[in-house]
Amino acid sequence: MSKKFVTDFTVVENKKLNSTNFLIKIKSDLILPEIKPGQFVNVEIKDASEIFLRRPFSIFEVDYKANTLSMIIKILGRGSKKLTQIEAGDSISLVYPLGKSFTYPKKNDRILLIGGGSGVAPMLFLAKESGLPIENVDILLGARTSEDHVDVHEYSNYANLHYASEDGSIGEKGFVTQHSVFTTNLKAYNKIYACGPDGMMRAIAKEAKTAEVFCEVSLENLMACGFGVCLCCIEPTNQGNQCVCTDGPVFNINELKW
Amino acid sequence: MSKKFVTDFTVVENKKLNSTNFLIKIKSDLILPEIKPGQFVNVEIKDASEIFLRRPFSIFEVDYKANTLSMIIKILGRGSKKLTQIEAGDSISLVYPLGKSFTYPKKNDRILLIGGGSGVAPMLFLAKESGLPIENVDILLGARTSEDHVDVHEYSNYANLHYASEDGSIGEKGFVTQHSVFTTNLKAYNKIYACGPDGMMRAIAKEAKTAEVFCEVSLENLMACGFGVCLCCIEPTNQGNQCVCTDGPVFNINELKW
Amino acid sequence: MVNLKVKLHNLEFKNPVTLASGTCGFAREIAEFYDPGLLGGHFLKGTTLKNRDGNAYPRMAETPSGMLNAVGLQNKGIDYFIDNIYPEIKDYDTQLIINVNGSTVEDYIALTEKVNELDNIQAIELNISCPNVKEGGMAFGVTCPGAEMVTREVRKVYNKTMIVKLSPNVTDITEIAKAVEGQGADSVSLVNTFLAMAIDAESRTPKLSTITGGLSGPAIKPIALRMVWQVANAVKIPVVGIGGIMNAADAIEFMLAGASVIQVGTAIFTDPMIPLKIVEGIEDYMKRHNMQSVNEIIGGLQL
Amino acid sequence: MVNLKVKLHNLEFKNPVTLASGTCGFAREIAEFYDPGLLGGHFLKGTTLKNRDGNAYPRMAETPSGMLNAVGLQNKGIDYFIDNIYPEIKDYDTQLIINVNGSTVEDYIALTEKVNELDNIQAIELNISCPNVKEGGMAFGVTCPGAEMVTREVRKVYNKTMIVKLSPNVTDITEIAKAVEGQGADSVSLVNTFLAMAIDAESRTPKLSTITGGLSGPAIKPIALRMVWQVANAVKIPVVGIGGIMNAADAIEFMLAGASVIQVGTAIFTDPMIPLKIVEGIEDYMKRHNMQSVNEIIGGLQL
Ligand SMILES: Cc1cc2nc3c(=O)[nH]c(=O)nc-3n(C[C@H](O)[C@H](O)[C@H](O)COP(=O)(O)OP(=O)(O)OC[C@H]3O[C@@H](n4cnc5c(N)ncnc54)[C@H](O)[C@@H]3O)c2cc1C
Ligand SMILES: Cc1cc2nc3c(=O)[nH]c(=O)nc-3n(C[C@H](O)[C@H](O)[C@H](O)COP(=O)(O)OP(=O)(O)OC[C@H]3O[C@@H](n4cnc5c(N)ncnc54)[C@H](O)[C@@H]3O)c2cc1C
Ligand SMILES: Cc1cc2nc3c(=O)[nH]c(=O)nc-3n(C[C@H](O)[C@H](O)[C@H](O)COP(=O)(O)O)c2cc1C
Ligand SMILES: Cc1cc2nc3c(=O)[nH]c(=O)nc-3n(C[C@H](O)[C@H](O)[C@H](O)COP(=O)(O)O)c2cc1C
Ligand code: FES
Ligand code: FES
Repeated sequence: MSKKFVTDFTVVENKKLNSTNFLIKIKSDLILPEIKPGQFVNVEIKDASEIFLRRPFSIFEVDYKANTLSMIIKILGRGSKKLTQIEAGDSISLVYPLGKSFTYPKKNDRILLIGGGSGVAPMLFLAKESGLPIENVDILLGARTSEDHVDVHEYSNYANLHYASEDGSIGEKGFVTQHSVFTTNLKAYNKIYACGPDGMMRAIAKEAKTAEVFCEVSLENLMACGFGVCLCCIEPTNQGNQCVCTDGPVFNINELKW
Repeated sequence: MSKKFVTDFTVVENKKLNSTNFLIKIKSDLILPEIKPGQFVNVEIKDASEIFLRRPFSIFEVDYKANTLSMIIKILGRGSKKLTQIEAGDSISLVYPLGKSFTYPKKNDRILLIGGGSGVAPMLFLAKESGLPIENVDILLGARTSEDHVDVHEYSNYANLHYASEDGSIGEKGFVTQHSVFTTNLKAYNKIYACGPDGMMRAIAKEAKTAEVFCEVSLENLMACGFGVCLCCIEPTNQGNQCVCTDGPVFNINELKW
Repeated sequence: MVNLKVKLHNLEFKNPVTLASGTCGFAREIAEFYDPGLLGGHFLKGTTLKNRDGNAYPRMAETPSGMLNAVGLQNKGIDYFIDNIYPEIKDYDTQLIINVNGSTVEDYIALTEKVNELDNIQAIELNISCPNVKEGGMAFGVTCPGAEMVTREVRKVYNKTMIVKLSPNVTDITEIAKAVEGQGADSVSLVNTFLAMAIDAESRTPKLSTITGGLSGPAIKPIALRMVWQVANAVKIPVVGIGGIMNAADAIEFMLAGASVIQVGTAIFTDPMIPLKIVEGIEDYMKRHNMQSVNEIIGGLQL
Repeated sequence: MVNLKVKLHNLEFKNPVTLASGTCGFAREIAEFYDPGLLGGHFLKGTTLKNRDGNAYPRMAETPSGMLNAVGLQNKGIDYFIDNIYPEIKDYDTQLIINVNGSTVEDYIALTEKVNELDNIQAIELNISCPNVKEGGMAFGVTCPGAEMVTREVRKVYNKTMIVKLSPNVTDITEIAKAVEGQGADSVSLVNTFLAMAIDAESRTPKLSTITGGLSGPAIKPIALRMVWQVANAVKIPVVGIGGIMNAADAIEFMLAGASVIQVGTAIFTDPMIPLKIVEGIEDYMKRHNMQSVNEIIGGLQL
């Protein structure tokens, strides 16, 4: 049993990263529980006439001293749009921490982290938390164009950064699975972690399976509750239908019926 | 047939008058149609998760040169509360102008205007528009306490101001119908106009009937559409059930089944 | 140019967007905002044989994403309509459909016979589903025999387009739809309002004078959409979709589910311009999806 | 101190606030937020005789003031419950009510017989109203003979408190309520979800894998409230009120309409703390209205 909370946070900062992505940092008056990469929060969208349910977002950064945590929000529809209009000082209600984290790498592991779209958040969090020397950590970020790319140069302290974009406007041209760090020698990695759109996850999983490399992906199935009671977010696995919100969102690809 | 519009206005000013009343001034890019005292607007309450319908408010002031109009909003429930949080620059949608105005006084008429609570708005508008010399216009404003009173000293240019409050904290103590201008010589007035809570309207109507003075009251029945199609806002009259939004909101008391 | 024309039996609409009975008055009230001819049609306020005062105030209550009404068919009667309203509206360049309501089958017949004389009214909507009147209305609409009887008898005296308006307050709406189809209805429109209730907790009293009333608005949309889809799959006659339509996407959903024409009801209280925005939105959708005729949307749900 | 205790047949609840089946898991998930013993009871996730995978993804869609679900009774079966879940939850200081679901009457009987052995489960809720399973569920709940049969047969093997959960997808819910009362039900709970549908206009596909699903949340509240009021006036057994309850005022409205106990369902997805706030809100209401016992609210609507 993992303790969960419904807590009002205060927005510290809402920073526009590019045309569709925002970094929202929020602060609690209460001491934060331990939070690990891959876990998420379920956010109430206030004052929005057509929105009924909360919206789930991955945790991007945690600062236990300042009692803050951050999310990277990409505008997809009405809820995410409304959320990105939030201002410093506003109150925001979270149900958290939710879900299971990625399996941490072992000492000396070489790991590849792949983030697509809003999937960058947990990957950067994991890179920071991995505790591995920078040369053991490759991070590959994919986006449509340089415009969609979240600038994360400060993460060059934790990982080697690689970029892929569909139009070639930043990094190598093409999908992440076409990028040289991915195509050259996948077997060189002990572990692959990925978060992003469904199609990307499946493509990565396929290659990782072929290469027989340990691979965990984080899924973004539609959710109603986020804490395991509604059974709406299910994903077929070897153990039957499992809840992405409590059994996931991180799954080992060998567990999935892909 | 009277032409009606659905128009987006921009908030020019939202001024807190006292603990529960706000004066909201809004501006249109389009030329305003003619608007008369007693007419009202139906306002969309944006970004409020539990509000579905518009809310009707009387028009308080019109400035045809500046293309602005104003309302006095009293916080009653969720919609009025939300509305009073609006800020200068915000957009606000109006369906307007709605309803029929008061019958204008004749030259040389002596008139008594009585406003209770948020009913002050159309009374002040009418005082200004009446075109009568100040000595012919008495205006009597009633409220619970001085705290609830809307300060309208600038209207001393148009009318003699009188106050009644339930606790005596401003003007005479008691209801408006207990105030000396009301009890002394009602017959001295050619016309009485009133706007306010139902109970107050009925008490005024009763005395006006006895004194056989012309009297119009403005009603605030619950509305869905505001333009005569839903038939929800009805009031029983000598002509059967009439719509407060189109046949009113102003009614001659002799028409009402009170 | 995309083609927005649709047909209901042999009634042609210039576009599939119409207004629901009881929410657009007699189209005159809409004319105060814009030309009623911009819309496919107007289903006029429910009319009865004799003048009706309707129910006592209060008649409405706001609810989550919707509202209750208990108007109870207030209207001045068919003769008043014919003498005083029809002459004023008859030349609007749009379909005017009269919505008739009876307490007995004889009422429906008498009303229909009078409507028959009105050249510019080419269709009738039989309301057998009003939840707000004691005398009849919904009583006919919630059983097959009741619905069949009204439909059969009116059909005998009416040769123009006859649309029967169905109640959602039933176990299986397809049974009622099939029953009225069997008796010669040219089309069915659905849904009317859901019987519902609101209470003021503080005063411990019902919010409506009639205790219960009819729920409309977006709250009911998912149920109405399901019913339209079921009925469109159960009958061969065209279906008019109604229930909580607020925008073009909603209208298109009803058409994908099988509605040939849609009615906008409560939405108009929140913004009288919505029907025009829906016409534009459908045009825009058709362009984006490379459709020539609006008929390509109707029943186009992919399973 | 106000007294919040209520009874349903001979089942005592410390307060009238319980959680609805399928929205509170097996109470363990609530225990991750707060002590389940703070609430009157927990109606556990619908359980069947055998393991069920439920329906395919996607299973939910957000709608105006509500949501659709098409879970389809995913659960690991009664034996798994007895062996693995019951031992963990049985000592929660609250009423645990099991929600049983069958495709046949035999299923219901077999399930009930197993539940009989569980000392800390003093009541059963017979779900004859799930709109999301092909095999049965709602099929029993929408006709009087079907509802009667299940109730009668289960009654024969069950002596503790038997609550029958009714479907709102019927013409007259009081008929079904009276039918199950006649066969020995100790209480009725209502409503389950409304059969409904959502479509994605852009992709022209249904939003649920099953096309239709069950509508819940505040959107349905006015209809559910009407049904609770009708049923409370039609039967003598106590009524459990369900449908879109989001706050204390909603809960009190259902109680004024005649519900002895209320279930909070979908609301918990928007905020797991809502049930506790409702308990507090009821207490506060009772103080403001000078009530000693919560029973003074029940059926207290003034007409
Ligand atoms: C565990 C988890 C972690 C997530 N982390 C992040 C994150 O860190 N940053 C981020 O930007 N987003 C993240 N998401 C996705 C985020 O929850 C959705 O973008 C958001 O809920 C969309 O809400 P909306 O109101 O903007 O879109 P809506 O208006 O509700 O929907 C717009 C369209 O997008 C589709 N859609 C909505 N949600 C999803 C979804 N989850 N998957 C696929 N399609 C969807 C809808 O069906 C609809 O067609 C995460 C999701 C999950 C489940
Ligand atoms: C023609 C007209 C002109 C008006 N002019 C003004 C004005 O100039 N200034 C102003 O402040 N208000 C005015 N009102 C009243 C105003 O419309 C209501 O106060 C407002 O709609 C309340 O909305 P709410 O969301 O705040 O209240 P809600 O949360 O909807 O309701 C709160 C409580 O108040 C009750 N209530 C709501 N509206 C009314 C009403 N109209 N009559 C009686 N009880 C009601 C509700 O039943 C409920 O119990 C006018 C109303 C009408 C019909
Ligand atoms: C205030 C009001 C009055 C109505 N009057 C009638 C009526 O006279 N005849 C009728 O057939 N339907 C009437 N209806 C039902 C509507 O035509 C429509 O079927 C229903 O409101 C559902 O659509 P909506 O959700 O778009 O409003 C009325 C609805 C409302 C809200
Ligand atoms: C996701 C979900 C799952 C449900 N599962 C069940 C179930 O297993 N058994 C049951 O009797 N009702 C089930 N229900 C119905 C609820 O118990 C309740 O009757 C309904 O949701 C209406 O209440 P609400 O509006 O408060 O949610 C479920 C509802 C939801 C939303
Ligand atoms: S979202 Fe409810 S169980 Fe996962
Ligand atoms: S509010 Fe609709 S007719 Fe007056």
